[in-house]
Amino acid sequence: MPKESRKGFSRRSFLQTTAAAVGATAVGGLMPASFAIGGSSKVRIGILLPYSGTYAMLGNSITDAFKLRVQMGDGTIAGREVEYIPIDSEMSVPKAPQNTKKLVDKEKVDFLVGPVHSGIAAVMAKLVGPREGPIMIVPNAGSNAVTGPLCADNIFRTSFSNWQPAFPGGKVMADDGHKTAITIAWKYAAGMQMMDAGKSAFEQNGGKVIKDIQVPFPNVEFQANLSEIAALKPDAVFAFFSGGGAVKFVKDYAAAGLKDKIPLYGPGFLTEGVSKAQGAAAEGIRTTLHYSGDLENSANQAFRRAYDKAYGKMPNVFSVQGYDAAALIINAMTQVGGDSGATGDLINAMSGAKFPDSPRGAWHMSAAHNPVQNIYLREVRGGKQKLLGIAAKDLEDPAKGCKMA
Amino acid sequence: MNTRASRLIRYFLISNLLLLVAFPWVGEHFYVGLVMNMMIFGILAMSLDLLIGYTGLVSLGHAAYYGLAGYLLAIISPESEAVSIWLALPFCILGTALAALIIGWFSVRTSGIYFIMITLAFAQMLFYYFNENTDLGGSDGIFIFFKPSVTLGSITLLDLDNHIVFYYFILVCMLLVYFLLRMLLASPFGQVIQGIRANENRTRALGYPTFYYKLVSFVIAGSIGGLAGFLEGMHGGIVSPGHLGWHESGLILMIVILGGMGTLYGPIMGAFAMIFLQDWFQEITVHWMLLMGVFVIAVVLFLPRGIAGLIEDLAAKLDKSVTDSNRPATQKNGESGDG
Amino acid sequence: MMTFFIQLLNSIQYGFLLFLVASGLTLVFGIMGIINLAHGAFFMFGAYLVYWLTGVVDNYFVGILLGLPIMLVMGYVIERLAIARLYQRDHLYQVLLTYGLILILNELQKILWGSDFYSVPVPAVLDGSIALTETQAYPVYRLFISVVCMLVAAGMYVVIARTRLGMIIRAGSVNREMVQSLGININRFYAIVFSAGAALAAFAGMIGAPVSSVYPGMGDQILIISFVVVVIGGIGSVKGAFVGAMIIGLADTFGKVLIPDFASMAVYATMALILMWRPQGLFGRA
Amino acid sequence: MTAELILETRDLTRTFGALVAVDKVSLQFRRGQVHAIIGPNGAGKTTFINLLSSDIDTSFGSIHFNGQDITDLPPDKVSRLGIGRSYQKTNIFPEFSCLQNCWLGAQSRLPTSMRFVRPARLYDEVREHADKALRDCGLYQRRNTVAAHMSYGEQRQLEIGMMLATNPQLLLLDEPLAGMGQEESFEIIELLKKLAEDHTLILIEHDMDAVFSIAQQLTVMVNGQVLETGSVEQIRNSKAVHEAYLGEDEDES
Repeated sequence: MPKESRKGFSRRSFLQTTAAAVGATAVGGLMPASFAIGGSSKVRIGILLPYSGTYAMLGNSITDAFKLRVQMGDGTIAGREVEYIPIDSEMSVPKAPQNTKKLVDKEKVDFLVGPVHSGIAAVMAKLVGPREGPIMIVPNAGSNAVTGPLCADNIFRTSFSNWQPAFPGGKVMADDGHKTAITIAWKYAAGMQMMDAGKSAFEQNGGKVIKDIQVPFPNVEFQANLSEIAALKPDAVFAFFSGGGAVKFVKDYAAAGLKDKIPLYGPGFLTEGVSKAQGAAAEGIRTTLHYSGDLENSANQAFRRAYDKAYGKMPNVFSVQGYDAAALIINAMTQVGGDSGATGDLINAMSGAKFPDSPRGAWHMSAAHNPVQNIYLREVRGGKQKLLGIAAKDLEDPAKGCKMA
Repeated sequence: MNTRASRLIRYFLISNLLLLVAFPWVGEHFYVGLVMNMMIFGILAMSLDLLIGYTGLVSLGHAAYYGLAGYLLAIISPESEAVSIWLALPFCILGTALAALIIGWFSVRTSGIYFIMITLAFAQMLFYYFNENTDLGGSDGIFIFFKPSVTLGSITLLDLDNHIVFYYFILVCMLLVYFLLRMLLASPFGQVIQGIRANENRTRALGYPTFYYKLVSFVIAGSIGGLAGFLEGMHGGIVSPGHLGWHESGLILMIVILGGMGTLYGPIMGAFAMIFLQDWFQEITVHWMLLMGVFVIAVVLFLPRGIAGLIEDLAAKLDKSVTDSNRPATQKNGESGDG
Repeated sequence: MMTFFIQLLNSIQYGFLLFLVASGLTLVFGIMGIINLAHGAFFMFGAYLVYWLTGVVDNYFVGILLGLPIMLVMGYVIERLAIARLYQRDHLYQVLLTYGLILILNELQKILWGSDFYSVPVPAVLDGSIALTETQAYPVYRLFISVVCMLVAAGMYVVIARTRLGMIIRAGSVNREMVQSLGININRFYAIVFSAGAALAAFAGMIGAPVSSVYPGMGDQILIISFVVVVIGGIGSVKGAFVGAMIIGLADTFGKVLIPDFASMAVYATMALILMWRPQGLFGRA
Repeated sequence: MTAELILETRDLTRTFGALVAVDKVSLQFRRGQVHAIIGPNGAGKTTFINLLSSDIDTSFGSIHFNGQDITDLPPDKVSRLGIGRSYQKTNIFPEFSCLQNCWLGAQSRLPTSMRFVRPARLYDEVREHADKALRDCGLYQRRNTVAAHMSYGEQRQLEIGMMLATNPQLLLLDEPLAGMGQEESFEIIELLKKLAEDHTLILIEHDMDAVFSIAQQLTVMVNGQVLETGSVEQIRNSKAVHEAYLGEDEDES
């Protein structure tokens, strides 16, 4: 558990035991204790994801794949029709309480899917967690805290914890024979958690991180940092950026002539969904992630075909996370016969959920409600992710601070 | 504007207030919460109106005080229990007042767009300070788990965890701020800052050290912004760097212009309109920003004095038509404005 | 020593790019008195246009040549339809209007090009690099950007200092009535200036696209930093924008290297210090 | 010549870049007199007044008011010492009523206006001063009219009214007749004569008839320097002044 969120979230345990009552009082008698039951009404899926701004691609990928998973079944969730209520999160923490309350209190959704931003995840978890609310499925935000100190009965994640894709990356880097490395990431929660994980794995395996560069978020002017890297000449560089920042970093890295001299590693987001935009600059970058496009299992092949057919492009890891969010819900709802009001049974069904045939391969839910999943080693070749092997099999997040784990 | 038209506006405002008072008993739970947001932004917008509409200082860093107060509340709130409001409120407001004093000391020397930019610069520095301060939650922000308690001795005066009590608490704060600002504007101090807005050089030549008057106005506006941030910290339960970002500062500025600057009640209405439309447009279409953009441009082009200007025009028209039909002679102009 | 030299090169190169974006902003403000928040959105539109057009015609430079007229027309139309109605009004309404424009342009971008990240390949002729040290090379394209920016700076200098248009520009930023008394149609003149400003912003987006990438929201960040540049230099002063851009280039680069913990504040602290010392910016009129 | 000194400048100088707008001006102004400053355009008269009121900073030299060095005081302090001024270019609060305009002037004589609670309109002493100023400048009937809606001449009157409201000992008047018609000018001249009864006036004016009818002392400035200073009679008879200025002026106007 990195130190940055300790103060913010450590009060959580107290909250769970004592303040549940407070939360319940706060909403008074205005909230119905249970939700619409029955085969006739629609299942209401509230989605809080970014649809505007830099991260809109993530929101769209997740939402598209979620809907696709429902369609790949019979278009229903356990026989009930589905109604989607999406809200643009705008990646704004200040708006998060209101947006969450809208989905929970006004729209009375059965399931709450979101978000991308870990700060928003914390808000949602806080509002949803302590009470008999809808079940929350996190299809991206990797903050360790969500399934760490903030973990709760009704919060599940179908994506990853920041620790998961980063930790094996550090080991891979050491296994490739590198002795010294520089870590570089944006100075925000996800970046710092991933760098911590990668660094600790690298150093556990005999490497040494000689410098830890933190770039102000969301600054994309990397030249100064690249010159530092060039001057320090580490054996390897471990980087986390995503989206536009990932494109720019990888291209700048190559343009500065560093690519062929100092190999680049990182959590898979460095090249995921953006390798086309990165072009030749991404060739040869090794990353670790819980998905690879060329996984040969039949579920993945079917998913990719269907996604291409529906949206005219190939899915990425975010899509897979959205796909599995839907799968988690469908699976549990089927087990309880479509009764979305049976929260306790739904939670039981989700807690023990096993997915032998996800596009990402087999995974199951940990006690802290985070996927236990393979982390794959991939390399960009010919503009595509090439699967090199499994970097860590059935990797489980340590879930530090979670009472359920 | 004549007194009858301004009386009409007063009736209109009072009837709106009555609606606000009644709302928690009829409104949906979610919308009651949304109205709380609107009122908090109303307070924030009024405080900025003191600067823009009355002192002539356009700040693009006003969210700094809003966010800062939230952080102060998070800092002073103990780990596992509610902090007393008698401690928390003065702490937050004095803290933001101090910040406004320091920032204002350097900022109010400049004017025009330079003032806009230097306030932005200070707010951005605060933004990055909190964004990178991992002890305070970094980019994710930090929770405020418990609303401060309002107790006297061992007696609980107000249970702010009660949705409805908290609603009225915010409403009373908003009204207090409104009347406090009205009082300020009517006082000798208020006369001077309005003079500064109209013609700063002349005001100085008349014998006022305008720097100090602007500074005091800046500090008062910052403190009231801090009150809004304090309330939002209680309401939202979280404060994040996003609360002090330039997007938030820009939003407040838009609210003030949209509502009609230099009217105090206009910015409140601007806050209600802006937040309501954001909520509503999102329900209509995924391309809600397009609607918002068109709306904003339409306001600029067709409502030059904002919502308050529209209300004033309507009141004047209504007054005229009533007068024309009921009385042969139009009423004589009395003293202008609504004290 | 070599590292210092390279960082200096980085600063200057970044400064050039900032100047290119900021020059249009300062021109529009200095001449028309318009605070154009949509400048960043124009920058983004330029990047998307060159991405799209390069895809269509398969040539980056032709893409730029085709894109610029589109931006000129867009700027002209926006000025005629909306901005032109606001000259008599307070600056704040221009701020609000251009804020509305940002929302619309962002949404248009989403509708036209979606929310994916794109990139524009560096044109083959410029796709190489020069070795500076054994590990670091400097991409030719970045040097090309610097050269282009220098040409633009020089071109603007010549236009402003030596031509009749420049004379009008200089006169107009001091005294509007004077321009009118010279028998110039001020409305048409403003429309031209505004569309030129839009095209300059877009040009910066186009030139920068191959080294950055093209993504939603890319205009927001550049907007704030350009305003910082313009204000440091003194609003309306092209020379000031140039100096301001260099200062910010230096502050940003060396801030990251020397004080990494406060790097993000370095730029704003620099601006605050300069404004405390000279409230009207380095080359601004008091 | 025996009246006591109210204001004195010593080598007062102001430069704008290479231009010396006011060049080593040393003048003495005596209490109770009307002292007019004349000279061609660009002679530095307005700059001189701006220096006296501290609207601009002095480059060199000093200003003494009632024996006190006021050279480096800010304009608000200068005003509070009892020096009031009006501007050549109308400088009022256009969106305020006449009363509000004068009110701000009168209120500035409170020990401080950092008073936040009691409504300003309840300050009777301020109201009295403002009303008196309105009466003196002849705008009492127009007290509730918004300044921007008045005629140019009335705005010039208001300009003087605002100055009077600050209850000054010394009035600095920068072309009070600028741009006025004959009738309006006449009214202002009458007003100035009345003011001269119990104030000291320093007056810049181009209208020579007006100047000769009001002033006792005259200073002629040319190119930022004092060409000649003395009583009206002395100046009338000065050959240098005739050559350098008065003769030209007659040609011009």
